[in-house]
Amino acid sequence: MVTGRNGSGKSTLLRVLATAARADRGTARVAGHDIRDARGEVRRRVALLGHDSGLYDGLSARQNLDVAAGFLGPAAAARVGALLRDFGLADRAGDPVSAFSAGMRKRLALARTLLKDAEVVLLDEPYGELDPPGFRLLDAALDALQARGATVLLATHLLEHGRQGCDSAIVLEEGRLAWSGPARDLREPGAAP
Amino acid sequence: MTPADTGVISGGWGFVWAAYSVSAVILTGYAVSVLARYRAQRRRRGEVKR
Amino acid sequence: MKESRVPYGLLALGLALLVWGSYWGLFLAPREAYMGDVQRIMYVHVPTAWNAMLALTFAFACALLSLFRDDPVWDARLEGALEVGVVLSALLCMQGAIWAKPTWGVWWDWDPRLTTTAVLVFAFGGILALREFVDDPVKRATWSAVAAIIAYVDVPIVYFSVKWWNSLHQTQSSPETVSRAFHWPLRINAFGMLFLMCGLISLRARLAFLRREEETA
Amino acid sequence: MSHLAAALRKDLLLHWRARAQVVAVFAFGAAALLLFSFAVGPETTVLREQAAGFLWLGLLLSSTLTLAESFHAETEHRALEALLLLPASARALYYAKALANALALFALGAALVPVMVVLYDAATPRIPALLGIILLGAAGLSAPGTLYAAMTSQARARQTLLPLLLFPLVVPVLLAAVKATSLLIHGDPMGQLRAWTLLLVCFNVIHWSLCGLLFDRVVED
Repeated sequence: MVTGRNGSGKSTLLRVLATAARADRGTARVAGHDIRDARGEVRRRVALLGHDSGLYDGLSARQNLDVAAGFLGPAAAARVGALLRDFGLADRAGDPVSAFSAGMRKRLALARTLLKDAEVVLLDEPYGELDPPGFRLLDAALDALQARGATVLLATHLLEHGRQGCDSAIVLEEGRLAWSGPARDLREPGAAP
Repeated sequence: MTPADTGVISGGWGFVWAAYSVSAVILTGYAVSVLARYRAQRRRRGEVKR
Repeated sequence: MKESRVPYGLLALGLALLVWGSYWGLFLAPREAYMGDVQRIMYVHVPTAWNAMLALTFAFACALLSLFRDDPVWDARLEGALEVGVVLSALLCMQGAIWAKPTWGVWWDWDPRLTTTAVLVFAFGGILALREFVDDPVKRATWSAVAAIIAYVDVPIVYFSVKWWNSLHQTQSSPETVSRAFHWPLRINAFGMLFLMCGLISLRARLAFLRREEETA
Repeated sequence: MSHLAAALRKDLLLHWRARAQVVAVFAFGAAALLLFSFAVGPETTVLREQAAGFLWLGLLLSSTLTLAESFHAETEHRALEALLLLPASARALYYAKALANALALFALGAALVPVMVVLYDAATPRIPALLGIILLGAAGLSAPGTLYAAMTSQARARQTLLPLLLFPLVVPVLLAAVKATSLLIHGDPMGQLRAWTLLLVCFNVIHWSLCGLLFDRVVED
């Protein structure tokens, strides 16, 4: 889990790890591959849910997932229907995303992120804009990921969600690592370490 | 190259001076602008470093 | 850091040669039999044409190196070469117009070479505008390099399409055909402008480099 | 290759879902043709003489709307980046988008022909040749246009930047297409159509390969 105040660099860290942004200096290895030299390999193994939904407003929910599945292959295409149902979008599958509420968009973005059987799943503020039923859907999805043995990196302010589900945690301040250790010992960022 | 129809061109000096003065103005003007911007930038950098 | 004085020397040498060459071309060189004094514009027009093309070719080289060498100094030199190239090309168009008025009676005679230069002024000037409106230094470097490569590759096609388009302009009014007796002022000015250009490009590149340093500091 | 098919399906789907905008762009083009005639005056002989030029100017001006819109959808919510992270090949995404834009511009050009015929009384019996020229011209605008749309969609002042970068570059397309179209309308005594068509083909070959090579540098950081 990654936490820290706004602007502490959580999103940037996730984007760099997912090769969506270029690191000026230094490097990192994700799922056994270097983010600079083996970008394609990293991208095959990593899924990112960023601040931006990555969706096409002009297309419908099902079409958005079908487009992504087109690049991922038949295995992913087969899961489109199931994901739409799991995230409660089945009845709105044909409507354009532009007509969706923020919560519905976040659910669809989550479904799109999980479309790929990624070894590493990077989630940036997944709980934002979700309603309580959405929380339960997300927790169920996180349990399923852990059951499958995937590594999940969660960037969030909601510490209680992190404490239960995550093993280790780090705190960022102004882009620097301020604290790291087991998630259980995590206190409010403002509290004395 | 000689365009036969125009014959010897009279009053050419006006255009010659025009061409040379335009060239002089633009070349020196641009050179001065580059030098000025460069010196301004170095002074800013100078201040930043000190 | 002790900044080398070479570019300033180049500027001075360039200007000196230009003054000398222009003086020679204006007052000492013989009058051209048919064109009369108007032909003296060649001593400044032809060197500008050569150097404008040289500057844009250097910009193309910088663009390639900036893309494949990933060293920010090439991006700075690209900016320098682009700006100098656009200034010289614009100057060339003005000189061409001043030369065309007495010769053809119109300011713009759609000569393929000059019309292509006019298109280049906008093509490469557009890249300078692109650099103004992109804030991320890395994106600015990559995109303007890509745009410079595409614009440069496009030059021959623009030239031929204008040449065919304007095929009625049979008498090739190429300003370059200058008989031997007039070569000296031309060569002096050509080298003069070359040194001036090199000095300007390197100074303008340093300016671009310092600005980028300040941005990414 | 399968990425190209998937990307093409996506782009055609996007154009299909945004067909209201396509009609709006056509209206803009038709209005441009009308305005040109107001600028020139009601003499049909003059209008007929310049008909090819007006058609292509109308298409060129409205092409920036189509091109800019085609990338607004991609960068609005970083949808293009999401595809690149799947991973999807940037080259496939480019060629699909450029092809879809070329088809959209071709449809736009073809739709403007009847407007030209009515307004300027400029018709041609050689419809297949005319459509061929329009397709070559549309492709010539789309190849660099798509790449510059990708760039300018993420820059400030994008409305002015795209035409500023694109128009000087596509001067050969404009010259060749106008000359070829005009030859079709007014007759081609000296058989120059082949030469101008060749120039269009040459422009397309150069830019479709060059822009394809450079596109991934534009979208990847």
